[in-house]
Amino acid sequence: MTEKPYEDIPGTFVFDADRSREGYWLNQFCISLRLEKNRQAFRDDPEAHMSRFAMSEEQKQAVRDRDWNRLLELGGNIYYTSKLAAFDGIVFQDLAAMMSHMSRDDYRKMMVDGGRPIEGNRYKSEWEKK
Amino acid sequence: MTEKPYEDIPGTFVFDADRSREGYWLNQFCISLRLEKNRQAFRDDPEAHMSRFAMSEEQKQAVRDRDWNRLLELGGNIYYTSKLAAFDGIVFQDLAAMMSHMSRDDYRKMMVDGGRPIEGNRYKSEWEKK
Amino acid sequence: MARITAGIACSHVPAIGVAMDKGITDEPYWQPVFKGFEFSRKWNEENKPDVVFLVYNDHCTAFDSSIIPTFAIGCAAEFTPADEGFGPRPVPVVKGHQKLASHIAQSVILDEFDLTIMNEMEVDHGLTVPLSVMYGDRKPGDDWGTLVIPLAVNVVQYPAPTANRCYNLGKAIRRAIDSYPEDLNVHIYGTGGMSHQLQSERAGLINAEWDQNFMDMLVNEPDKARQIDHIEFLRETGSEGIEMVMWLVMRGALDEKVTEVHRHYHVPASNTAVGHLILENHG
Amino acid sequence: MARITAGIACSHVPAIGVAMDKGITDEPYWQPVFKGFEFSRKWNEENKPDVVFLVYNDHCTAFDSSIIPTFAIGCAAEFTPADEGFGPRPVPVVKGHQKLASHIAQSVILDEFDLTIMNEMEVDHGLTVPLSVMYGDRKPGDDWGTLVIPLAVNVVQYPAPTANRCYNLGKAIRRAIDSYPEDLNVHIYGTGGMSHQLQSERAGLINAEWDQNFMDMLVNEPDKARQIDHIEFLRETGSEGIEMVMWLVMRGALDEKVTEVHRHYHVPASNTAVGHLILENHG
Ligand SMILES: [Fe+3]
Ligand SMILES: [Fe+3]
Repeated sequence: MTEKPYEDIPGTFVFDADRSREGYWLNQFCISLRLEKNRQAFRDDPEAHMSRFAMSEEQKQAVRDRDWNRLLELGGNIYYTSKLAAFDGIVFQDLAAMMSHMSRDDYRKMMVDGGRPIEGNRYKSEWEKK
Repeated sequence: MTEKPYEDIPGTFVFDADRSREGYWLNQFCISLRLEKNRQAFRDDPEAHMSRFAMSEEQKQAVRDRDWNRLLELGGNIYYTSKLAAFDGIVFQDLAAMMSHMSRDDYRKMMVDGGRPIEGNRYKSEWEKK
Repeated sequence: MARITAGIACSHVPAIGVAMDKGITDEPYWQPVFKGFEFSRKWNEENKPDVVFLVYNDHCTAFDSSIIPTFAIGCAAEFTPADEGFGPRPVPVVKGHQKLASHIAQSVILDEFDLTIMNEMEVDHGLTVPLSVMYGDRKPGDDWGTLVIPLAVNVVQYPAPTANRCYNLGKAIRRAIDSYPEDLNVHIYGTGGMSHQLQSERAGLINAEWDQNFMDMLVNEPDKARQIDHIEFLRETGSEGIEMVMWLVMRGALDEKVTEVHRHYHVPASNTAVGHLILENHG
Repeated sequence: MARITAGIACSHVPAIGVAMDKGITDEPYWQPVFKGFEFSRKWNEENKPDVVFLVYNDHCTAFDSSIIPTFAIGCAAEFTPADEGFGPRPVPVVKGHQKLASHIAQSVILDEFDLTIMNEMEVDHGLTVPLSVMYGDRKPGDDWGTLVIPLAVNVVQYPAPTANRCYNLGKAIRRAIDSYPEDLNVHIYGTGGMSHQLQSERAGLINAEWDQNFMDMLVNEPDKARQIDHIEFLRETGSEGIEMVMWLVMRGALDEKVTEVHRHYHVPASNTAVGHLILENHG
């Protein structure tokens, strides 16, 4: 209902109220993994632990698939979904590589060389031209 | 450390940060009685339930004594302490009567007649003259 | 476009809820209190809002001492009536308007009000009693007949937000609602008050003259009303009279000039002076 | 009287904490990051504050989705480092200054900032990494060497408070600290940033030129810096670059003119551009 001036930024989900509402239980599931007792429960029986949170079937499937971008698309926020990644032993930089479809080494090299440049990455229109 | 312009109001504890800090565990104890399982625990073993909260011995004694004004003096807030009164089956109006040292009927009559008047009740100095 | 058509001020004395829940509103003690609500219920039926934006305070129910937000807006799908120590009130679950609530939250934060967003929250008598006043008897399975966006204001731990801040928040809420594209009739409630002190040796304080002046000022000279400072509320209207800052949020959200279509004032309900206003926007 | 003598800006990249906790700060990857902190630790030793007012954000650790305060001030006696998913950081418990924290909370609320008061709160890397940067290695049984008042800012769910609002909050914090009667040397930290995006296909975005301009502007033209809007932060500095609004709180609490005694900028630490400033008040 509200104008979203940030919708034209490429490769970016701005976590606003609409996303927050959609992702509510997905994010609450992810943050549950902050505590060891919940990590143990998820290790022991992933489906049982997931079922404690009112996630949609799509969200559950994205968790099963560890489809990191899909999780964001379905309302997940990176600070929550990264707790699922931490559960899997994935460090943040490798998670970032996966989300941007790069190999671990290529991503790491890109960062050491100064990061992903801003030129060409400000507007969706710039990506569509590629 | 902060000026308190409200300290000259008679018969009144303004629940500020200093009181809140002092009364923290007392108030947390009182609010625990909001839930039936805690009310049952307090019914079953008052001392054991109280010991779950880091109250001072003075605060615990004021709870045991149901010394309603003392509870406020020790950092309790009326919305918390009234939950202890509710536990005892005391309605709010009767609690107010007790705190202002009036019989139930006298207090009730005072209210029906228009309440405690503001005249003579604005400043501590007015009470000291009495 | 969404628009605010009216503002309602209303004390939220728990005993009013208890009297309704026990069905004793015809007793001589309660009859004059409820007599003054008869017009309101009829008026409310004739001016049905789609959404009520309800400004109230939590009385150490949903919030314990661990966290004290100055302004907390409820963005959840629903809000369950809380157990305040003697079982929850037998009234319906309160349904929210999530999209409008989020829109208001976003707009008001960008307008530089520092809200806390609540995505789960129980609600106490501060919210349910004014609904009972306006909507009459409703049982747990019923519908309240309106969606509700709760705004909980800290008035328990000193300092509450100033009257001026509350008034300006009302203005920001108005701008937010005015910019919402869906056609919605919105009422805004300011609850709590009027003069009362629930604690210690000055318990039972009532200042009827002050209360009536405040209502006059709120209706006709809100720029004066918003300058009342905390010490005046505390001294003149009792330690719990500070709840009246919440009436300023309601008033700020209305037009500069409003029509007072109803006023009701009665002492006492339990320990409290009951005050009630219905103000219509001209817009 | 209490006085703010310096402001420190500092990224709070979790990997910086991990590098210290694992003792790998001499590795070629980390050496240039930590090289830039050598001056800071020496300076900090020579300018020891009694209290650090630390502006940071919680990364979905102490606050889950159920409650999202815009500004939450920590008034507890102590704050425990949180388990963020792989066990808590092996660093000391953070001790608060309850009286000063409450004084600031009261003053700032009466100044019409709508704080949430936290009387219990765990703290994550957003708070502990800047302390590690300035105080060096400390083990769980140690003392941090300072008392800390945490201020958690929502930068996770859009909208964060505006840069302008943050700057003005800094001014209000300054007024509050200036009016505290005890002699205390206070440092204020603005943490987070600089450019970084942790999510989705644009992850790894860095905008070094923007970052350097921002530091110049923050130091010398804060009235310009506080006009930067959310869309510029999001577009130019990545979705997580919005954390830089917290640097504005720090800057608002300082004098109009400050001396930049140290600047450090390095890319990368993990996914992030590391930025760091030490600014001294002339007062
Ligand atoms: Fe109330
Ligand atoms: Fe951060």
